[in-house]
Amino acid sequence: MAAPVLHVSVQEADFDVAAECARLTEGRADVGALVTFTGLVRDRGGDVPVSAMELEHYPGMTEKALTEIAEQALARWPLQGAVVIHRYGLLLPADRIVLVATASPHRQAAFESAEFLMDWLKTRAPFWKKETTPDGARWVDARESDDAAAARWGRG
Amino acid sequence: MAAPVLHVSVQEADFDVAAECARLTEGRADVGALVTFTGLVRDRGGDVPVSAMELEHYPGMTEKALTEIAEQALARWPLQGAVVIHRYGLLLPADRIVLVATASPHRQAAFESAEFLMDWLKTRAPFWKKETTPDGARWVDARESDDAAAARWGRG
Amino acid sequence: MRVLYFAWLRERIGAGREEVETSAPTLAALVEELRARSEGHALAFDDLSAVRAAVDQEAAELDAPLRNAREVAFFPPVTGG
Amino acid sequence: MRVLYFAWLRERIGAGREEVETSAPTLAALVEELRARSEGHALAFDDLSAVRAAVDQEAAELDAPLRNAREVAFFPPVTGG
Repeated sequence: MAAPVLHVSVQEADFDVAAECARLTEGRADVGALVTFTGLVRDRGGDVPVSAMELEHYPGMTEKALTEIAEQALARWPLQGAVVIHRYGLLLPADRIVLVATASPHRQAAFESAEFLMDWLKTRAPFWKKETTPDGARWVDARESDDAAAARWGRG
Repeated sequence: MAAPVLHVSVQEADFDVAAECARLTEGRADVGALVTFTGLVRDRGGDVPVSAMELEHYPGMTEKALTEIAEQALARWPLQGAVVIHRYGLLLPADRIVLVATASPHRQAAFESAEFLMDWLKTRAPFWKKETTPDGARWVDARESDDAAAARWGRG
Repeated sequence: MRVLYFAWLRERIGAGREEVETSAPTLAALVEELRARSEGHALAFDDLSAVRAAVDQEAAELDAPLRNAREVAFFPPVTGG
Repeated sequence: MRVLYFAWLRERIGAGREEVETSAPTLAALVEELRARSEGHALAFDDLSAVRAAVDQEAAELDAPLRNAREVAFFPPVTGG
């Protein structure tokens, strides 16, 4: 198997899911399973309407953290490639926030590694969300369920 | 929550993953998580080169089976929609075979239901694959691992 | 009754579809009648552990009753996805 | 040493970045020095259970040694994805 494709990006611009998938499958015929996860801005946070979301990150550390997370996935599963893209800046409801895509000969590895990437990204990548609500802006609290989800993969 | 989107198709033609995702997200801002699984024709079956794949199905029963499988997913997870598309006919290596896409407010439901759809589809949808190899054409054997994967979701 | 065959059952029998007059009470009894039709039929139903069935487009076990079924199908374990 | 603040720590302190002369041996000791800088700093570090840190862009516990760190960052638990 050729060296796996690894593409990580932290960007303000939107991304094109189809183009990112093509990175993993184009010019080869050995991929059997391609999984994507796209995270989107929701127009509610719990019961509160959300009109905008500001995503702050830690330039420098963010790229390193996402690359480490992607390399962990490539080390743990037989993947032909992984893409991790995370946006920052001002986003509106229905905007895309994050993309994870994984390619493998078999579906279980593609599914598991995509879930792993999202779980680790949620707990290890230095991003912070601030929601605009009718009562003003508020920082989103971290969720214990995200820590629990990440813990099932063990330590890296 | 509005009635969930349910789109099932059995077709010879290729599908457009981005357009199918748009079915689940367009015109709304309450989707937080969108998962897709794309199955592709591989150029090998085990150690044997595969130059083509013929997909036979059971017209009439196939559509019913896929619809039942999708309805099970909608009943078991809080989904805003699910898409299941399966091709038949003559396919070549790297061609898309199957698409499953699920949308939910939360990522766990989107991931789990997409895995469920694939596991059930693999064991319940009436499709049969015939591979063309250097030694001629051969029917692909069902895999016990697919039965085991489907069994973890219980009976429907 | 319409009987359908798929994949290698279709190839062994040499047809994807036939009309059958039967009063077989179960799928298993129907299989016994079909076996006698030709060498191809006998070969197709040689190993029943590799045969699955549907009655009126719903998956069914071989001991399932046939009642007033209009369409029965026989095929190998599915391999889609 | 460069000290960075993110999210509500940045807002409470009123700056995302400052240069700090310190010989603090650990992150916890550095936090004590920073607390004394202003009311904003004291408020930002009021509840350390809500504060996470990185040393030279690697996640670190508050009892981690600082050694020759060039960049330390403080921030709330992350909420990306």
